[in-house]
Amino acid sequence: MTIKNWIRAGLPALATTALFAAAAFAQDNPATGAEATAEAVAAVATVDKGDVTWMMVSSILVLFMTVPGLALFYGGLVRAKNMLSVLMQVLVVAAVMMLLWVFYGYSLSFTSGNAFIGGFEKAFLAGVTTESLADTFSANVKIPEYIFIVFQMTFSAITPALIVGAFAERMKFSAIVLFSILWVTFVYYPMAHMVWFSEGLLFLHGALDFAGGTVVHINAGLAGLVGAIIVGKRTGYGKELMPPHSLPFAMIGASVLWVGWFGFNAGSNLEANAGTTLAVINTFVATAGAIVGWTLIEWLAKGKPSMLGAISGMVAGLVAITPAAGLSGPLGAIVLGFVASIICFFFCTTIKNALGYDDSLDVFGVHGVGGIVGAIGTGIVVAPALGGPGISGYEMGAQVWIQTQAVLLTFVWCGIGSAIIFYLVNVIVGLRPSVEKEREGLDIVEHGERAYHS
Amino acid sequence: MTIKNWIRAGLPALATTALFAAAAFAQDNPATGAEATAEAVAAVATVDKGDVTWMMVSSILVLFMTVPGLALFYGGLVRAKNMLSVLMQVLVVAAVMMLLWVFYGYSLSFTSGNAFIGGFEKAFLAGVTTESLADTFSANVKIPEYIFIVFQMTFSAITPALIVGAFAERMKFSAIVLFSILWVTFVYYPMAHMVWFSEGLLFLHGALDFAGGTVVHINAGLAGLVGAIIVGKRTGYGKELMPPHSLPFAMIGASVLWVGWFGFNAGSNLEANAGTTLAVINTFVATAGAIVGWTLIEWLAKGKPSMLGAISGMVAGLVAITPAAGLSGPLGAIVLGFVASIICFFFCTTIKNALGYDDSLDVFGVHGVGGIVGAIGTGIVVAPALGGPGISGYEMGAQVWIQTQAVLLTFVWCGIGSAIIFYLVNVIVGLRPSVEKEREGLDIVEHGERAYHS
Amino acid sequence: MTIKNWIRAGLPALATTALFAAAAFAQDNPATGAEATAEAVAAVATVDKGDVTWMMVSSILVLFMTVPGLALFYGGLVRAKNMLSVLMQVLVVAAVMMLLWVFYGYSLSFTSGNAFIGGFEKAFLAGVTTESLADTFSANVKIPEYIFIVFQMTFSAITPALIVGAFAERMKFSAIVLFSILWVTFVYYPMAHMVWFSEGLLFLHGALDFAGGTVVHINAGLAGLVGAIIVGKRTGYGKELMPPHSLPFAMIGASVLWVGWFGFNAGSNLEANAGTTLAVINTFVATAGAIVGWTLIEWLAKGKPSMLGAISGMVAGLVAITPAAGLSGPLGAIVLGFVASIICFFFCTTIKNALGYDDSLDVFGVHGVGGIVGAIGTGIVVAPALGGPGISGYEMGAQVWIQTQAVLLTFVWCGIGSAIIFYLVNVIVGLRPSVEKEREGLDIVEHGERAYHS
Amino acid sequence: MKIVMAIIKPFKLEEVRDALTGIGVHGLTVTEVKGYGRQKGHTEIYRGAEYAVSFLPKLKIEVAVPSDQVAKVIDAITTSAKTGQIGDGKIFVYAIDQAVRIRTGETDADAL
Amino acid sequence: MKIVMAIIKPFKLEEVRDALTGIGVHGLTVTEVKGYGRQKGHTEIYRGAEYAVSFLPKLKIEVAVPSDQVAKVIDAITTSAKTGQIGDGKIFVYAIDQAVRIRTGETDADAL
Amino acid sequence: MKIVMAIIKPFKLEEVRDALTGIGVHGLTVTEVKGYGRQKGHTEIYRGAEYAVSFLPKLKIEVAVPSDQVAKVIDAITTSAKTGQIGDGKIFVYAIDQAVRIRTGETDADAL
Ligand SMILES: Nc1ncnc2c1ncn2[C@@H]1O[C@H](COP(=O)(O)OP(=O)(O)O)[C@@H](O)[C@H]1O
Ligand SMILES: Nc1ncnc2c1ncn2[C@@H]1O[C@H](COP(=O)(O)OP(=O)(O)O)[C@@H](O)[C@H]1O
Ligand SMILES: Nc1ncnc2c1ncn2[C@@H]1O[C@H](COP(=O)(O)OP(=O)(O)O)[C@@H](O)[C@H]1O
Repeated sequence: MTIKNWIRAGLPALATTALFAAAAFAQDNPATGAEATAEAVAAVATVDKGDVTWMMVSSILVLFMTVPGLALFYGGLVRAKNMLSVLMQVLVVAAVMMLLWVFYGYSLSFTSGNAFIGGFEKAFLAGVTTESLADTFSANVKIPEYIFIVFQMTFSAITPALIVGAFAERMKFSAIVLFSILWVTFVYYPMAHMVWFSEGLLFLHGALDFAGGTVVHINAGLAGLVGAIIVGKRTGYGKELMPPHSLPFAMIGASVLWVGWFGFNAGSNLEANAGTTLAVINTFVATAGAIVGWTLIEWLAKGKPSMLGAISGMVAGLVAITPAAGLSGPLGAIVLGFVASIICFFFCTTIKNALGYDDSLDVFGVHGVGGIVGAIGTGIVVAPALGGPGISGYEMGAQVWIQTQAVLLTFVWCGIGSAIIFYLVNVIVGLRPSVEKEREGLDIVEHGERAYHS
Repeated sequence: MTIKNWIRAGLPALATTALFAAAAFAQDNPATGAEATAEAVAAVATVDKGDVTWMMVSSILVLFMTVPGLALFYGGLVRAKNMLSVLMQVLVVAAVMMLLWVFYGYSLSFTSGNAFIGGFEKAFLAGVTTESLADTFSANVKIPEYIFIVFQMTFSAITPALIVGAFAERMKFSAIVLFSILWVTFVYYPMAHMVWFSEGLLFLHGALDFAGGTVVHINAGLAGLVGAIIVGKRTGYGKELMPPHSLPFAMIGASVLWVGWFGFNAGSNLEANAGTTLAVINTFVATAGAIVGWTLIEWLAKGKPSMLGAISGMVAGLVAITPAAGLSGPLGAIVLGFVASIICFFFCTTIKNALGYDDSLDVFGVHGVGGIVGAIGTGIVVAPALGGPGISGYEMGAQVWIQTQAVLLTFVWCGIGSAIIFYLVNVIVGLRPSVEKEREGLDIVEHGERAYHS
Repeated sequence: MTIKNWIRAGLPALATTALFAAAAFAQDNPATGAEATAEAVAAVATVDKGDVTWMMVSSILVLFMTVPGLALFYGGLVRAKNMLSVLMQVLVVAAVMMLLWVFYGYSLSFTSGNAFIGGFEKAFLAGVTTESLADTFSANVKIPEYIFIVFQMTFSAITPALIVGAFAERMKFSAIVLFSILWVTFVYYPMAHMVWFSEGLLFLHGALDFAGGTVVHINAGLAGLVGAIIVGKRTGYGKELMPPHSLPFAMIGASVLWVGWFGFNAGSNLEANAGTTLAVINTFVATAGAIVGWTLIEWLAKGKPSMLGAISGMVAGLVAITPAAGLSGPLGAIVLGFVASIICFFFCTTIKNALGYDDSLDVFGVHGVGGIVGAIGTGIVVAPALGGPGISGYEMGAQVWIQTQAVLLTFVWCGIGSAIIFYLVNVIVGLRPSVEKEREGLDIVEHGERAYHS
Repeated sequence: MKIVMAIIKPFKLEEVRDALTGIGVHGLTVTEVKGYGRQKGHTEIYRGAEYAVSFLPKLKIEVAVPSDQVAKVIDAITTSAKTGQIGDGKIFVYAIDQAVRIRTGETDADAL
Repeated sequence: MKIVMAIIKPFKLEEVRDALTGIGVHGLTVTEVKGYGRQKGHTEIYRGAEYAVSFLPKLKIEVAVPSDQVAKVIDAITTSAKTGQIGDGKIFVYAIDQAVRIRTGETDADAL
Repeated sequence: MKIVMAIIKPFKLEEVRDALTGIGVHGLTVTEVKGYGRQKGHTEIYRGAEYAVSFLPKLKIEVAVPSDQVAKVIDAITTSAKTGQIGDGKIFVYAIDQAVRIRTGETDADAL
């Protein structure tokens, strides 16, 4: 199976094939093969410890992206009085998502059901043991199902956590937790099922998405936008100063995002081969291109290149390369990162102000917009003529249109779903604290503590 | 060899079998087998580079837990004037422990001696070369002895560093360094030998401890409690406010602890197989359960869920799952984390105040109590009936009693040993600075510097 | 091939041998070998996924060293008003270097040319695909060329970033970016080519340098010194207080440097074998020895051991062990770290003050001096008589002289090159902002933002 | 000359500054302070330890003005800093003997 | 009316506040300051650079009270803030012309 | 007795302190403040949001001295704090009724 076609064959196929008491191993893997009953297996499925190690490392890296990475990136950008609320939201949302994943999320996402959602056969991980294996994109190369579950779990944990940045500093903690539970259930799991599972609606449509640009970033970005609009602007927005309280924390967070994103992007290859190293180099250089892109355009347009700009570009580049990580050559990746960064710059500094909504931390401006640029750009940079690895039967116009359709479907599903859920949550627990409380800061009001004491 | 019985066969067996100029390698490992003299080896011992990579990663992760992880988690919780003293204590204690490990710690822990302590034959790593191998839990799967030494070194480095949180803000640096040297020598090395070495007292008794709940967490928690009581309360304790000076630092630290703990727990499997991935998923979900547990109980009991609570739960969950990491199913892990978190909550918020001692950073309340819950709980969640992997000849009541005995022995050995050492150190260098100096803060008084300048 | 001689055979040889459409794989690596045309290859070259994973992890670790590691280590040591400028310099310089590496850096460093510099045949990574392989130090063990490119890219990214600490708080951003571009092109790539490429001037001379002590640390340290002298002292230097604004950030940064340095040092072995684990243990214990060294000497000489001292020692030890990482026994490593730390202590606290230049963050005092001690010390600790692994035909006096010559050549090339470039940059964009602007702080003046708001 | 010193809620700073420039006062000095008064504080809990925090963040503004402008300044501040809720703060006025501009050595009204 | 301004050691704040509420004073404003005086500072060393730090952290407390309570307030502060060691701080008293409560516009004694 | 209160540029603190000790004044209290005046601020940009920041970091120095030393103190401060550029700051002088040293209970000139 060549890199040219394994993406279409795809990720969703793999988790469905957990083999129990299966798999004969090559002699060099005596440990994992210890209990294999050789006669039960026709094809020679192997588990390579290099792959297992890589997938464990990748899963840990995505956790690292979430806490402390994302939490700090967001937390550094809010005012000091709301610092802990952001850290808390990211942390608790991620933790709750992990539990739901074990309870029913994995099953709904990665088992057979209909074209929109899976079933409950693996709810509470029923039937999964250390003997269970999951497919990779290479024939006969398997990984333990537990690590596939974990890796996908980290994706479902970070996605709702990404959303909270859009309405940071003004939503009740209870509302955020409730929203996340409903949203992951009714928006994320179906999207994951549709895009990544072999029987899902979008899977067969042929959209390219190496590491989750659609399911994770566009999805989160749009949900954030919807939330920011429904919950309304922060009190004092546009009149009072609301500068980031600690850009160094934001910088640490962004850097950790970069570091962790290798697990996200290169881990999505599910094994440690040369294709994985392509995803690695792209995740380096697209990001470098994006950092340089935002820095240059801000220098030109505003007169001074800011550190916040450089790290905003960094994240925009990471978002943009996500769907293309293993589907672009390094030069294509640099261009993709550079262009996405500049588009996000204009969106965050001009278009957003013109539209007048208050997306506190530019979740839509960076993850949504960057995700769209990446999703559509993937259809371009994959072209062998542009140094991309190509896919079988590639035709640029057609592919770009498929990519665009995937974006549009995400918009419809996520947009409508998110709006309904926000209204529901508003009815049940209420979205906002009182103005007085918002002024005092969510840290004290919602969590009874303050971030800093001297 | 099945997962059902390899724990009993156990970890301690492995380091004893360092083979010099040994081990024929499978053809796929030409590099490491370069000098193997095939005729010298009967059994076919293999070194898999996936395992080597995993053990290197795991060792690095445990270092990461220590610095900056633990240092920040503790440092964020003290007052600004003592911040550097805590960072310094954790860092220097860990460094000194690494040297002692090379000098005589490894030898005392992992060579033959009597039931309580090893000998000096590998002092200064005598005889260890790049050809030396160490056993894993799988027959004929080996790893280079250097990486086994390093991995165990990181455990012996973090354990004394854990203790310093109990008497933070009030002990002299010289006292802490001296205490650590004596404690690791007379309490930790013997405990490690007794529990992990094949000839150790506790080893044959059959206590389950996947990754060091007893040797590391109960041991450290109890030593901290003894120290906190002997050194006395902080000046002003109960009268002056002593809030954490930077909860964001504490949150970074706790998150890094979580990230690093995968090295601790899953690295303890010594290879990268499916059993390792079970330890990984448990280290995810037990922690998630514990975060949710503390958050919920605090919300109910105090009216507001705090970020400090969530990260306290995080650490409590990590501690609790440590002995059970590869010995529980994911659901059992969630329950164990959840329950441990709630018990630690009550201990830290109610029982501790009732008892009236000043354990500055709740080392006993989290590591000690969480460790005990985990140690005993391991005897329960391992039950196949509860989704655990089981062990051969398992009977719940008997196993829980064995687990309890291991806890009790730790209490006796560590409690008495620590008390004697604290008294000794008090005589030699004195434990506390003057009240005036304590008021000024240890940073200036002990280290001649301040953490923050504007 | 034994560990005794592979260093001389060396690192530079490997990247030159990228094989296209090459390499038959052992049956256990079906994925990477998917398209191999077996008949094209005589020798059996293997790619082990454990190696691939290790090299990916190592590359990620070196990125982690750079951001947030180095950025924070430096940023914490400047005044708050210059915090962001330092973070920005490290980040943007690293990003630009990554792009240049893809554009022409890799080609200039690792393709044939003359004894001083390579050619342009792999400019823009021409011809590199997922099929391309690179050599390791073991015969027939290969890794994907992409990951070799990435790993070397991270080295070329961090080296210029190291330099900026020497003239922190007083150089224009534009000057730093321009300097870095010229410096990496005319100083770094030639040095890398001379030292690491098989046709390079220094390569055949037989100097030992396991992980880049010369090319990275002495090179950066000296360039920093030259810059600090040419740009002149900070306004107010010696009269106003300029204490570190956040030692906790410096401590996080230093700790992350340590963690990441395992990628740097042990990754330099290019595979995951027992020799790699030797580099790992040395990177642990040399650093521990250096932490203890600085702590003790400062305690003796100044009366109090400081946290800044301990982390300074940490970095000094890491620098010193870099050239010797796989070329020393653990005891030799401890001594090397300890001695380097003490020499750096005297340099930074006494000699530097006597010489009177303003190297803001002691880039020369730690990286330069530590690098020299390490480079020369490598010639000593490698001795089998001292527990080192030895090299073929070793004679201590001769080897020390070879090591010294390598240092001297670096001094000449880098010293002259750096000075010319600084003068050039001064002419083109000017090195310093006005005194007024320097007083206001580079964050506002150069980047239009402030690090902290309450 | 007098100094008008006002303790206000932090988020009112911009409005107060605007009100003052509106009446021609173009200089002032601001200090972050903590205030204790009738406005009730809040409780913070750190694991087992509960703290009743009665000091709240406030800003202190000091404006030096010629005596004849004091009434106008007080008026501008009360109007712009008022929310009507407890804790809006206080204004205190005291006399100064001299004022000097360091840069020029100008004194008294010229120095403001 | 007077303002009693006191420079005290930071850890004495709670005791002083209690002493003041004990005598019926229920409002005050606190500022973090650095003090220079007879109390000797300390030396900080950052690698090669030694700094003799002579400014020590102190708190400034300002209490506006009717003139007849000044003596009582001074007494409460001196008693509660004293440790007997150098650096305990100072009390300064000065007169204010007016006091206004922003919320209500009440003035003078009513404003306190 | 008087209090001389000066607003100065932060980097001038050491020089001012030296000048004051030079004339025998050995006690003072320093506060970090933000100043608004003729000295123009700067613009900060955080992604889409631009802030014109008009408050600049300054230090406030308070020195209590016997009335007859006021002129000397003003002189020492103006000389040492002057850079000649806008924003050098101001000096204000006001009278205090009493001074007390907390440690000893000494009052007035003895308390300084
Ligand atoms: N007697 C006082 N002296 C000095 N400052 C005071 C005094 N009383 C109140 N303050 C300050 O004024 C602030 C507001 O006072 P408070 O009594 O809470 O509300 P209000 O201003 O509505 O009366 C306090 O936080 C404190 O900073
Ligand atoms: N002349 C002064 N003017 C203003 N503040 C002063 C003066 N002298 C002392 N202080 C303040 O009082 C504090 C304590 O003074 P110090 O001389 O150290 O001890 P003591 O209060 O015991 O005399 C100083 O840190 C400073 O903040
Ligand atoms: N009327 C005033 N009342 C109180 N403080 C003032 C006043 N005018 C200026 N200041 C303070 O003095 C500082 C310097 O004033 P500014 O007008 O900028 O320059 P200059 O001192 O050269 O006249 C200001 O930043 C502010 O802190």
